[in-house]
Amino acid sequence: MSLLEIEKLNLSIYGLPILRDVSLFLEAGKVLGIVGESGSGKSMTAMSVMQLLPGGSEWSGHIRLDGRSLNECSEKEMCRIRGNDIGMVFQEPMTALNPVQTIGDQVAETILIHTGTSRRDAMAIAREALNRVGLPEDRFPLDRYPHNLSGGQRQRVVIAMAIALKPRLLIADEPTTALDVTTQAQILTLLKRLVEEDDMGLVLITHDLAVVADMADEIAIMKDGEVVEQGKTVPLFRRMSHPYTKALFEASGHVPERKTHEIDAAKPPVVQVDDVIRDYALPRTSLFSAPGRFRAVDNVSLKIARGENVGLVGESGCGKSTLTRAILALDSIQGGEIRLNGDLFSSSGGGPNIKSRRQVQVVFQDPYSSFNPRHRVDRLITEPFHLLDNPPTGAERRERIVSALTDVGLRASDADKYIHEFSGGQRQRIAIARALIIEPSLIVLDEAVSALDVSIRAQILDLLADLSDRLAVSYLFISHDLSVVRAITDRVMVMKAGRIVEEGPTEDVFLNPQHAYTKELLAATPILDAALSAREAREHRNSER
Amino acid sequence: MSDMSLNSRPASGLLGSALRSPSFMIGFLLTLLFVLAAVISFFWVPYDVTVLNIPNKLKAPSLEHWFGTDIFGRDIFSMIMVGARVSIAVALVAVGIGIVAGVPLGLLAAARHGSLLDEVIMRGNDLVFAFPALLIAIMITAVFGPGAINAIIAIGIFNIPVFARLARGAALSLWTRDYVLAARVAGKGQARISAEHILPNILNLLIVQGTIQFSLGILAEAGLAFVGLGTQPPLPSWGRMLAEHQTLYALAPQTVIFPGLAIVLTVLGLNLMGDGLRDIFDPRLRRAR
Amino acid sequence: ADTEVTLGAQLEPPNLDPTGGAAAAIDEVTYSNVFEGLTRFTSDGSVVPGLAESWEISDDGKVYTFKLREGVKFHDGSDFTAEDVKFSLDRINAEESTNAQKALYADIESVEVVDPSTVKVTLSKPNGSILFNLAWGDAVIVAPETAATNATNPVGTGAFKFDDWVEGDHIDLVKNPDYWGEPAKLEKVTFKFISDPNAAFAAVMAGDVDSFMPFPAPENLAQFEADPRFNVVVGSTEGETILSTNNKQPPFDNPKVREALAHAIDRSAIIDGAMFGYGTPIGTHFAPHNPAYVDLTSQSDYDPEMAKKLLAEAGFADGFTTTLKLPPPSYARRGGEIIAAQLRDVGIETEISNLEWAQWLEQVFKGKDYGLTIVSHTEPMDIGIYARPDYYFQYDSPEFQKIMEDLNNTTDPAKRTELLQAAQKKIADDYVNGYLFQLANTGVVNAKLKGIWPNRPTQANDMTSVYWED
Amino acid sequence: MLPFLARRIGSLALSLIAASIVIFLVIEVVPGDPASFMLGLNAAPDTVAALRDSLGLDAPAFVRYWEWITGMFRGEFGTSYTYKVPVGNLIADRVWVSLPLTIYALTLSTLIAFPVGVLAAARRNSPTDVSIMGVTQLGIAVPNFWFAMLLQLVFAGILRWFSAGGFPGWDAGFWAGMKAMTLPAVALALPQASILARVMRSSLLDTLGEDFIRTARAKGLSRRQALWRHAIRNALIPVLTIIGLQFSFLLAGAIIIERIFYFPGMGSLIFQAITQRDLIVVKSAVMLLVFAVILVTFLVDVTYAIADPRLRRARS
Ligand SMILES: Nc1ncnc2c1ncn2[C@@H]1O[C@H](COP(=O)(O)OP(=O)(O)OP(=O)(O)O)[C@@H](O)[C@H]1O
Ligand SMILES: Nc1ncnc2c1ncn2[C@@H]1O[C@H](COP(=O)(O)OP(=O)(O)OP(=O)(O)O)[C@@H](O)[C@H]1O
Ligand SMILES: [Mg+2]
Ligand SMILES: [Mg+2]
Repeated sequence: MSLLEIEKLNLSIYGLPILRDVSLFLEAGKVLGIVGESGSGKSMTAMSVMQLLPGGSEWSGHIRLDGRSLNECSEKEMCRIRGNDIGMVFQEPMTALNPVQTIGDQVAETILIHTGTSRRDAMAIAREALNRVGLPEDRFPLDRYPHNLSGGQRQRVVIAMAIALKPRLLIADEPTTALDVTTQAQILTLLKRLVEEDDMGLVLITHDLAVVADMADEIAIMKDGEVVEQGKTVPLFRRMSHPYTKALFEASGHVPERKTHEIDAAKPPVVQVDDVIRDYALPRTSLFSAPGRFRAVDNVSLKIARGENVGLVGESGCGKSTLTRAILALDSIQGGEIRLNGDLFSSSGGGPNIKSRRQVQVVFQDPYSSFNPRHRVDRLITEPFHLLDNPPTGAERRERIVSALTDVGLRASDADKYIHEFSGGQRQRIAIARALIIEPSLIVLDEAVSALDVSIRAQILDLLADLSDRLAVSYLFISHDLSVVRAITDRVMVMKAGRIVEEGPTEDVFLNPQHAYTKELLAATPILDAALSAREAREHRNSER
Repeated sequence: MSDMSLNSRPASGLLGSALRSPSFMIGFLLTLLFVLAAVISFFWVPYDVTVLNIPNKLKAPSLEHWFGTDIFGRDIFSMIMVGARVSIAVALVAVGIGIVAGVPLGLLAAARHGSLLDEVIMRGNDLVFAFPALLIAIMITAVFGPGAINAIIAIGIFNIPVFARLARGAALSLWTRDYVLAARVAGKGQARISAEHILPNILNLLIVQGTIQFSLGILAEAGLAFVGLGTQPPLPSWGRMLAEHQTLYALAPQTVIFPGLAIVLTVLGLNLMGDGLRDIFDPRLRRAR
Repeated sequence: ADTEVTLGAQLEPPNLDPTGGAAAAIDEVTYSNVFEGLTRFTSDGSVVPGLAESWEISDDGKVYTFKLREGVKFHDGSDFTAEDVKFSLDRINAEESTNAQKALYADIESVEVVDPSTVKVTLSKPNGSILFNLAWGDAVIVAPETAATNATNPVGTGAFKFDDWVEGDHIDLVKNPDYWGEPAKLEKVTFKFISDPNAAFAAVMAGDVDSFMPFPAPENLAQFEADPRFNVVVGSTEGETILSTNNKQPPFDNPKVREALAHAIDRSAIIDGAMFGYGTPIGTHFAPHNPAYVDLTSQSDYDPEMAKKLLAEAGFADGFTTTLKLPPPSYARRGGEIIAAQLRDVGIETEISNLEWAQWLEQVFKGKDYGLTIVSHTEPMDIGIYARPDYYFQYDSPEFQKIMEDLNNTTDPAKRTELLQAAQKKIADDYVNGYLFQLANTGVVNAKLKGIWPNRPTQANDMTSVYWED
Repeated sequence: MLPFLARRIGSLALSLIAASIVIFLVIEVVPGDPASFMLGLNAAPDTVAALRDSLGLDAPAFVRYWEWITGMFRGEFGTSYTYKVPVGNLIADRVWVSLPLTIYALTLSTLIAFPVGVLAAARRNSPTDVSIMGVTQLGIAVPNFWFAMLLQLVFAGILRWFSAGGFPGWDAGFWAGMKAMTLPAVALALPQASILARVMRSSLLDTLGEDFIRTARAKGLSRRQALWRHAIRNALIPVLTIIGLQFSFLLAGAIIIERIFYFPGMGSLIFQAITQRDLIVVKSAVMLLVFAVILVTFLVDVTYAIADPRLRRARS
């Protein structure tokens, strides 16, 4: 008998079908990975198991935990099961904790709810659970509030809450998506250890194939509310019988074809950053003392030649976006200067030089918030015309719009649509079109593909590569996803705590990292092939034994 | 709450959800009723409200006088129609003052977030809030004398910080949106961005708040008129009708019930409409339904 | 029987010193209850001896010798003597005096103490009204030691002593056991201040107050009348309610226009509409219950056609626009709306503005910035104001001023009556103001409470002889 | 926490100074002369001048402002022009009436609004919720003076359970005082309760949509447990703001209600003082109210910091 059996689960919300005939099985002590694109129904499957479905949901099929059918459980019985038999960890560690309760209280609550222990005992158990997830007493006393903790630490608290009572089943819904790679690696290791120690079943939901290859014994691939393929990890990846699995696999390891760029040393660099410092003012601590400062970018210098693609990597909060904003002259800088094509663009003394501004454009991470929802596409993408002395009008304007749209693979007729009529990938294309329309020499891409599904991400990377070949535009490509950076850039810079710690041609850095931090970063990055081979070897060893 | 309009989408589909929102529909119909009464009163009323007919005073509702007659024998129904005009005009202009003065202030404060100017604007707002509204209204009328204009000013002043705060709060969260950054990258200045990107996207929020302030304005006008500081005779005003007949609660209830109901229903209508609009504009709630 | 009474009053006195302010509310609490003068009014308006037992008037009418009552004590236990009288009267005329009616006593030249119970008052010229004027609350006798603190802790000679004042709510008076005259029948009198007419109605209905005089909402009297718990009292006041006209402001400087105004007004509609029938029409500035009153109402009958004709003659065939500034009392606010409608009928448009008293005093009374206003002149026998050209009507008639001068020089009652009637006719002939009605003293009193003054010869609630009937 | 307090106290002082200047200037331009008001229709001009002099009305504006401010620091507010008693005493008496009334009304409105708001949020979209929302809409729409008159008519005029108004003073006993306050407090509280209940509901609904509620449910808390243990405290923050605002409204905005119930509170003191041009009372009384409001805002801010540990750090 399996620990968890889901049989022909069908779910609809207000009549809208969400899940169709989902069947999944999981043994104790094993990890089931569920992968699939955004909206494919991964979370809803998990919520069905928890019986925490949104209003208007109707479901049919069978869900059994240890042979006990959840179909027959009343809400009261479900309350007894949640937290006790099934623990759950959610994606967003920043909001998953109650901000006004101490972490001790929140962990102990699980225990108090389900067992008759005294508060003191519950606190003791909570303490132990926190110790287990790597939050030792001396640094993390029980009376800490969540806002004193980092994202990874909060995620540990959430995990401690879920495992406090040693549940039979743990469901983790994208538990690391919001964390940077090094923290992700720690959390995944922790989960793996807990599964082994408690002989717990783990359902791990993710969209990252590499993570799942590393973690899961069995994998289910979901698409549009259906499980399209399911099986043991290694054979599933090796065989890839379903075309969707195959597409997914290919997309996640996709490397766009690129020409190598010749650098013309005679021309001035597209952008030259010299000793830039950016301080954020901290809130005043008292009326009379001067406000404190936080140095987010610390003496950074960099150069990008015409046609060159440069990557900037580093963990969350290291100052990547701040540097971008400085290069775009969106914020004033407190030291150093920035030149575009040899002309002074901004410096610590003065504001930006408007004339140069048209040399640089940007594409942001979130395709949803990058556009004013009230404007049509033609108006959206022509916004940078504002920077031109004689903005084109009439037929010429139309022509430029059409060519920008076709450049990014959209149709001319899309110009009259509103932004909500497009998918995320299409929106990101429009964002690129907007950046291209005044033919800048540098485009800054701040996490431009991070929010996209793998298959769409692959398309956008192709597009970017193609554009850079055709138009000789330079990119400053910022991402925390090393594999993407590796795929698209010529040169890479590694940033840590506001400083650039390593720099060099991309392949060199990836193959032969010099700085300890770079090494750590690379080690923590899950890589699909490597994970698969490791698993294969392990399984092979196990079967031989 | 401040997030509601920020995800707003263009008009398409709003009409449909409006028709499906009962609170909006009830509110809209009630509001429409009073706006119509006010508009029609310009062309036609059953009886002239400036003509007194003292022998005919305090008549109970009848076929001739649907709502009865007041202390001077005037037709209460006609007075309520004309009074609607006054209430709506006073509240509308007062809200107008609040929007015209408050929204730019709020947008400016948001654009210069963290600057001294922002601080000054926000502290100024707090200061206005610190003064008890009715008292200031009384002081203003003590300085300038009672009358519709001064009532408008008094009510309007208190609308300014309401809108300034609302606009600032909403604008601040929009200023962090990527599309605003994109506009800055396109070289647009603060004023231009405020006008092109911020204002249109907080419009929904302003409309909802405007409806609510409008209803508060009607209540405030009634309150001022009740203490004798609002609109002056011979123009009828609902609040003054209540004040002038307050001693006739028992003797001639029609004189206080109908103007009172007029206030209640109008305010109710506007509030329901505001609530409905909020639901319609707020995609989060829409999804939940 | 019960010995406590709660009276409702619309206005709270700002302070309790009747010699230091004009507010009627001060007298309404203290007159005759706490403070007494040499003479005093009775309910019907006649003047009788007060703290002066008797007096003699010299033949030239200039010297009054008052014989004071003996054995009178102030509430603080000190004796009342001629010195107190001299102090009080001298204080009125002192340079730094803030007595609101100082003008009434301007003729007093000197006050002499003859002996502890005799005072000689010498006038600069004969003044037939001086005994009457001395009966006003502004001429009450106070003790030098307590004069400065009377505003908050009044010490007089009356039948009641001041006990307690909760500002904004009520004032308590208690019986003075050492009163020189007939002691009060009540142990305690409470004045409760209720400005809102609707609240007044509720308070009476709830039994919170035993009497409310004058009751601010005449429209409610019918209901009280129907209720056996209450008696409705209708008496007279000294309040001539008039449509005051700015005689210097065009077009009212034209007598024809003023005459037209007089004919455009329908008094009965105003009395009916604003006062629910309570009030006596008047045709001149004089109280109808006064024996010297002449009924001149027919001289200004309601005749809109005539009014239009007169206006046309005066060159205003198309009418004109003027201001109508109204103080707070409901007779003014309601009367104003009715008059505005009536004037509109003859082509005169009015811009109504409702003012607070302070604003009214500033704009109308002091600034004379008005066309028309409505106000009740509640001072007794105040026709003399028409002799003051700088008074806010700005009526400047040497003829009338002569009549008044003669009146002051006359002590013979018959002659005085004649002069008073001439004065009444003169202002009616000149249509100085629109004369509307004499304010009625309408009130509601618990049916078991007896002895309340039905009339108001002055602003007073004389409680000395009020008692509960079992 | 300490620097946060220092900062808030600094801005509190600045606000007070600004407020005092505004008040003084407004009082300066109010037309109408207290002296002529006191002396009435028959007064001679020199009498008025004498009174103005004795009231000290003719000193230059700056001197009067300075004396007013420094006087307040010494606890001297001057003597009322009309009442002739120290303004401080006058205001103190009223505060002892207004403050209890405000607290009474606020307590009533909170006691009503809290359970009603929670109930409506807990049963979202149920008939209970819909009818509660309907009633609260009505509660907001009804002008409070209209409602007050109705209360007075029914409970004092007809049923005679309460006196129609007035306040006997605390000397008359605690219960007598409370009884006299009941009708005005109810008239004040019901519309406020409607507003508060709506805020409570929507704030609670917002909080119920938060991720940490889902976390709590995943721990095995029932809907109700999640509501009580996690949602309410978080939802309380906007509710506190409204309560703070209501406090100021009730303290001074009750003028109309005080008139209807001829209740000797701060509102009617100021109203009366304005009509009588007893401006020395007006300016100090208004200043006191503004001070109270600013102080309450300050206290609400500090309470936030206690209710929400995040703020403690963010600001310190
Ligand atoms: N509360 C809800 N009400 C209605 N529909 C919902 C709700 N939540 C999710 N859905 C819909 O259910 C479908 C599946 O959503 P689900 O959250 O399970 O996707 P997912 O695979 O977890 O995606 P992601 O990777 O983005 O988290 C989507 O089409 C989504 O729009
Ligand atoms: N407005 C601000 N005021 C103060 N500190 C700030 C502000 N914005 C960012 N920071 C801090 O500056 C540092 C760098 O932030 P930045 O957004 O540049 O990081 P990042 O590398 O882009 O991270 P991520 O990958 O999460 O986007 C962080 O520690 C952040 O907390
Ligand atoms: Mg999901
Ligand atoms: Mg970033």
